[in-house]
Amino acid sequence: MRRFIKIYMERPELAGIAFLILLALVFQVRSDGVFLGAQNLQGILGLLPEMALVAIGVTLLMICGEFDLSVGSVFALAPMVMGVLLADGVPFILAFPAGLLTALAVGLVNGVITVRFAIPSFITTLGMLFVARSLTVVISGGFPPVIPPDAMPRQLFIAFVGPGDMFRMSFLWFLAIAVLVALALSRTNFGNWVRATGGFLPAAQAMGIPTARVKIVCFMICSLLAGFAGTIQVMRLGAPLPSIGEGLELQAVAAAVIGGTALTGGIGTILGGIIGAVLIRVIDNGLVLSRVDANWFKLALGSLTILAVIVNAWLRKKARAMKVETD
Amino acid sequence: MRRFIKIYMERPELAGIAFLILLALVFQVRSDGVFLGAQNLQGILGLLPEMALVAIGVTLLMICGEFDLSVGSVFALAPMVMGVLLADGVPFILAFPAGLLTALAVGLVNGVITVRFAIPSFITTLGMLFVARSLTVVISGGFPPVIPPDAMPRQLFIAFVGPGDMFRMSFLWFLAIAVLVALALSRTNFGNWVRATGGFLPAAQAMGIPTARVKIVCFMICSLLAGFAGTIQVMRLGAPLPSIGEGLELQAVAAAVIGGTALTGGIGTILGGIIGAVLIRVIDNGLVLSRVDANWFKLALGSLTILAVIVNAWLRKKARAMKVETD
Amino acid sequence: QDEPMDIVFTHHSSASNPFWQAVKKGFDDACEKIGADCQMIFTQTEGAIDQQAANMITALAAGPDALITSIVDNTAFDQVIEQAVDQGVVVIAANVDDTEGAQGNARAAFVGQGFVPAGYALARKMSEFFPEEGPINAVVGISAPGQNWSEQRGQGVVNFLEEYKEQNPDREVEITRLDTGTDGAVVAERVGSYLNANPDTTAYFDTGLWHAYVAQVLADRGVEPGEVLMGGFDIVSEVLNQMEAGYIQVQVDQQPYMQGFIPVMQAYLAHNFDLAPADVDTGQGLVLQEDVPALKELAAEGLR
Amino acid sequence: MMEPVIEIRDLHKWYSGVHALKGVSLDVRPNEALGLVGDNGAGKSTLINILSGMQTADSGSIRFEGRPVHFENPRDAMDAGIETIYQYNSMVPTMSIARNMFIGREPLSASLFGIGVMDHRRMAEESMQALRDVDLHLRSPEALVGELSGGQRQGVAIARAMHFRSKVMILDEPTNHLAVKETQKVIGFVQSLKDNDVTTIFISHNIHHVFECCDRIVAMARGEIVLDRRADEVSMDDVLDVL
Amino acid sequence: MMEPVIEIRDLHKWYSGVHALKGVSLDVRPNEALGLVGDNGAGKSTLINILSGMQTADSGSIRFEGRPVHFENPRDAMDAGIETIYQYNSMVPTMSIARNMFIGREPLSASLFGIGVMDHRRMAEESMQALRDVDLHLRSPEALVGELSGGQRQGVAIARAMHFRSKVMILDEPTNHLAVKETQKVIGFVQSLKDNDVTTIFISHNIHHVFECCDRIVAMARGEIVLDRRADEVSMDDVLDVL
Ligand SMILES: Nc1ncnc2c1ncn2[C@@H]1O[C@H](COP(=O)(O)OP(=O)(O)OP(=O)(O)O)[C@@H](O)[C@H]1O
Ligand SMILES: Nc1ncnc2c1ncn2[C@@H]1O[C@H](COP(=O)(O)OP(=O)(O)OP(=O)(O)O)[C@@H](O)[C@H]1O
Ligand SMILES: [Mg+2]
Ligand SMILES: [Mg+2]
Repeated sequence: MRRFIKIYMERPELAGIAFLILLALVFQVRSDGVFLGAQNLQGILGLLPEMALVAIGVTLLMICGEFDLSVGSVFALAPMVMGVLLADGVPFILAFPAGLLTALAVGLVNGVITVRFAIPSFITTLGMLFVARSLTVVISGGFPPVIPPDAMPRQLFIAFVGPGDMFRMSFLWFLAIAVLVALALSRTNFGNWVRATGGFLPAAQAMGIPTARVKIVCFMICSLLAGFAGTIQVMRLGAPLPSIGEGLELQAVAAAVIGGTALTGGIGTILGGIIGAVLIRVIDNGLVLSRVDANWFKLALGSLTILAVIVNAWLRKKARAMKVETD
Repeated sequence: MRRFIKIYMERPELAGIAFLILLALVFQVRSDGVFLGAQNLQGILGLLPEMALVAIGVTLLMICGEFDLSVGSVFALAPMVMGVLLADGVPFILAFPAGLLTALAVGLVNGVITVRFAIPSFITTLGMLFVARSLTVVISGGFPPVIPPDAMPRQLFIAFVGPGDMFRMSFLWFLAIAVLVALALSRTNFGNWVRATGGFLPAAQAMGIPTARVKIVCFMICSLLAGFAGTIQVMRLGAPLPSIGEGLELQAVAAAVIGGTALTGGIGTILGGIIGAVLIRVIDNGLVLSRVDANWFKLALGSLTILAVIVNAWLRKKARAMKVETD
Repeated sequence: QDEPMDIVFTHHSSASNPFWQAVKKGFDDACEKIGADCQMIFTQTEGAIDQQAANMITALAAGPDALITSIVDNTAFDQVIEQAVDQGVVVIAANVDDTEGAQGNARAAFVGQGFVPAGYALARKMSEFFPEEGPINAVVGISAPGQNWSEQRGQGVVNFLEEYKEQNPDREVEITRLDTGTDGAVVAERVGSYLNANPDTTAYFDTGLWHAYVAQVLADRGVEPGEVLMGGFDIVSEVLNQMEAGYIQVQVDQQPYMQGFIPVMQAYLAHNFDLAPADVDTGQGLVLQEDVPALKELAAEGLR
Repeated sequence: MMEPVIEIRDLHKWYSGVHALKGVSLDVRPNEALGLVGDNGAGKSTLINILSGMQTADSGSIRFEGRPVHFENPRDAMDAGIETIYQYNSMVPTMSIARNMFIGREPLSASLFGIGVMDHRRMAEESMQALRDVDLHLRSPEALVGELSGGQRQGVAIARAMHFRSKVMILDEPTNHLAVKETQKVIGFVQSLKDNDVTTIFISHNIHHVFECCDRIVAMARGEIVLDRRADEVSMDDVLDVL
Repeated sequence: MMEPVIEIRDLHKWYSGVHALKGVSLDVRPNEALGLVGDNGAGKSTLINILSGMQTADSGSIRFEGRPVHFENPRDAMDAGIETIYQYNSMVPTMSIARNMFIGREPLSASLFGIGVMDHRRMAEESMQALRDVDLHLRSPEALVGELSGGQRQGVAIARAMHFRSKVMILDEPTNHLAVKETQKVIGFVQSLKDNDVTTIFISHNIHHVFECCDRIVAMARGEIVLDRRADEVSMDDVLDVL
């Protein structure tokens, strides 16, 4: 039993779940029982996939040892490309992939510049944050394009499904992608390479891993997921605003770190990133329900974020100090 | 001669100067000679200290191996504390230090939480970004306090001085601080400890350096400089706005990285951080003068930032490949 | 005069804000009409007054003929504008003015409508939709706490509600301020959850246009239009759609196109014929459901 | 005498400001065990890093099995048949033993274009077996390499090289950090390579070890080769003298 | 017999899931050179890391010069008079040789509360001198440690320890990566320590080296001490047998 607890708590993503449950209880009380009500959960779950998809990509990339600050802009750019095409009468079947291809292209550029010139991805993607946002504004002319009502098969992405209409379709997409990426990271040789590349680049190279290609692919996956997430959001909101996703980059990194991903690479899990994203959304939601005044809102948000990581670190430390032979 | 070029170009901060000169020439042509005109230089130099001071602090902290995302918020918080006190009739001699002490306190909290709980400073300071901003809004009630006209000795900080009124007093403050911090980093044993702590923490600990204290001090210096920079800006603008400094954190990190500071710590110079800050200001200023269309503005900004780092990296690589025995 | 006029417009918003894109359109169109060399300078982050001030300083170095700017703070721009006026630049305030008007600032004239009055007008109009009796629970969504545009609009709304409370002592009026953010999805989620937890809410005021996305959440949940009154600022297609659907009752429209267009004309007259620029109120601009059809086309073209 | 497997001609390498290899030429013949010795900083690691694709030479040429080769990265060298244990940096500390053993050469249970599902079980079993072969008994294949003792870590690197033995094996100070028994295993391993048609380059500062398992001794000093003799034609003292 | 300098009693250390020290007790007497040997993973580094304050024990006690001590960090141990060369992680690769030599103990030309201006010239000169003392001739005190060869790096660590010799010296496999001459210097250094009233703990896998310079041999296996004898009472084979 102790052994079980130890193993369990040593995994940062699972320690995160403990904090999540604690938080849910507090919010449940503070919101007079609304927090865990069906409608509120439905609300949380409806929005979650968009942020969590971005967090998955960023987590993967961070495990690979790189950063992506441009996800927020790609989140806006990909659906904008789609939206502008749709508004021009291009059918969805072409416009949708065009948006995603744009996202892929951004990832490719990020990756190639970073790897080819050996510069920090922090700068490459910070630059790309501006460039992609600018492109979004340019192609839209500054105004959200008016998409014909039935141009998008919105049902495929945002319809409610499941018992009590608990989930949106987007949640299923998210689940499928999460499982896929998580498996790719933990079970395939590609995942092994990602971890090695981020864990210790010289060793990964010495062992013959094509680290440049691994990094570029991770950049592309990260961008693609951000673009896809943005597209889902636009389907849900109905119009591609040029301003969506601003500030998302820091949130996504925060989600990854809360979930135990190391900023230096090599360490982390997809599940952790997702739990981080859930925590961020839950904190946000719970604070609104707790009627925190506007001026104090960010204070509560900031403190709880820090607290989440402190509790995580503390649980893990306690677990490690348990004197049980595990292997 | 070749040896000289080689040594010169291998230093990333000096490679930055080369790019700066190139850029100045381009902007000079594109702006029909306005760029290097006295009035524009005055403008650049008048604004530079504020951002450069923040960059100095962030560079120091990054060399020490930690991050500070809360500088933008502290930039607003410190002068707001001062402003609110001044508006309440507290004399400047008390209000001014109160603001700076607040900044120091934020740095202390950042440092202690990061070190004590061994969590990534990315999270601590991201949380603090929200907390400090929230506090700024809370103490101001959301609106800039009205400071009595002569409550601040503005002349001490922002008066124009020098030949042709080229500089503001703030520039002298900045120079003095820059020299001080640069010397502290390169010539004192404290600087040695900072570099060791950021360069390789286990070794620094093994050699008996009080790494926790070194880190906390760096956090405090970083916050203090951000608070001081914000105070200068508020003196210049005349009112402590609760919203100033938003987005400054990424700019400051970008300045440090452009100037050759490694995101992983241990490597970098104060001069580099300053040159990075100058580059960012010059790019911004030059693009405005070049009348880049608003919608394309960020694209140009992003690309030039990336380009700056690419050129830097390239020059350094070329320099390293030069076959001259240097030592 | 042969030389084309050189006009610069600086303000406190970023390029991804559709409202300001509409201002830009008006600005660019006007410039084309008078054949002027024009530049609008956005900030990189929304509401960055410090960046705006920096941009003004830079722009002035190039010696423009006219400077159009929003004056979102009473003191921050005083010096720069005075310097500009000294340089002989025609300075016109657009969109927002010093709250002390001409006394507070050296600008020649103001085209637009203040934040506080706009908020006040919104709430006053909305009060006409309030239920006859029972308590009033109003929620004010501060999109960006600490940022002038948002705080002042919110303040205007709160000011009216406080007055309303005094005038109706028999009714319970409760005002809640929420930090709602400036991302449509987040606003929708936050306010949506709040309304869900507090179904007795009477009205939701947004200091931007993000209540349109809240409306969508309500529609999703099967909440009837009008159960929660909603109002906010600026016209975009999405807002018009939701007004048509009945979820949004009142919207403030400052006629952004006009705010971009008129100052150029005034600057032109001032520069070429020394005609003094005059204040122009771009309208109380309160849009109700019945105005929507007329507006839809204009909105799509970026004119309203 | 047989054609050399590796022919190195006039190799030069500059690090920024340091001339680390000053025209090194060397032939390595098939199946021989070549002991490379030399002072600290003589350029031994630099030389073999170039051979194994970790670094590129500034000038000079390498022929492998008679064909001129240009190894751009370690993968190229591995594909050609050169397996290397580096002096440093040969493990990813944040990964488990089993994963480290197989990085880049994971056994796949299903794959498409080279990407596929790893056979975890096989990785665990084979890695423990490989470790037992060097007399190391580690607690679990899932232990992180970063949490091993110095010798255990080195042992994993050795075990990997032994597991994936190739045409040419380069061992850069493989016995550092190793305890007595493990060291003997390594020396025995190098001796056994000859019988298995494997060419070996063995770098060590322990002259006894070199003489125990090598046929030929090459000594370097300050970026140049200063001695190249058959082991049975030279005494330990001769070698120590030139160093 | 004199009072022990260091008395270790029943030391236990757990890493997460590994019982690395299982009740170690050991007395180290003044001026003796104690050779600590043992299999890979026996717990040698763990033991001396606790002695030097890098890690803390889970239970057990340490007395230093008769007083109970609790070293929370390496600084405490250094202040008490224990100087250590660690098996790993003893250098900051991004800093110059001169700076590395003096980290934490910079010679200051002016100071206030312990913070002051470093005497760069003295650091450069003394560090080069210290390196020459271990027979290493490096190009410049400004070269980065990360750009040195493996042996050069180890040499810098040795030079530092020799320069700052203290009451107790702990050397964890100091001769790894070192060439022949440098190794001899280190052994000579350990021998000379006795005459200078310095107590030494010397860890090595090279039994010859241990016997060459130590008075007493302690062998560890699986977290316990399995042999503790005076060097002149035991033969190499006896030691090899218990390993
Ligand atoms: N990355 C580097 N940058 C600069 N100089 C380097 C670098 N790597 C090695 N050197 C220098 O090149 C020379 C040869 O180094 P190398 O590592 O090849 O020596 P070695 O013979 O392997 O020594 P050792 O026995 O100590 O491992 C040394 O003077 C060393 O300082
Ligand atoms: N950080 C750590 N986390 C978990 N286990 C560890 C850690 N460090 C060491 N160990 C384990 O503790 C045991 C003792 O390790 P230690 O480093 O003390 O061995 P050692 O005697 O110095 O071996 P070597 O001769 O190989 O250096 C080993 O089994 C090792 O795997
Ligand atoms: Mg070597
Ligand atoms: Mg050890």
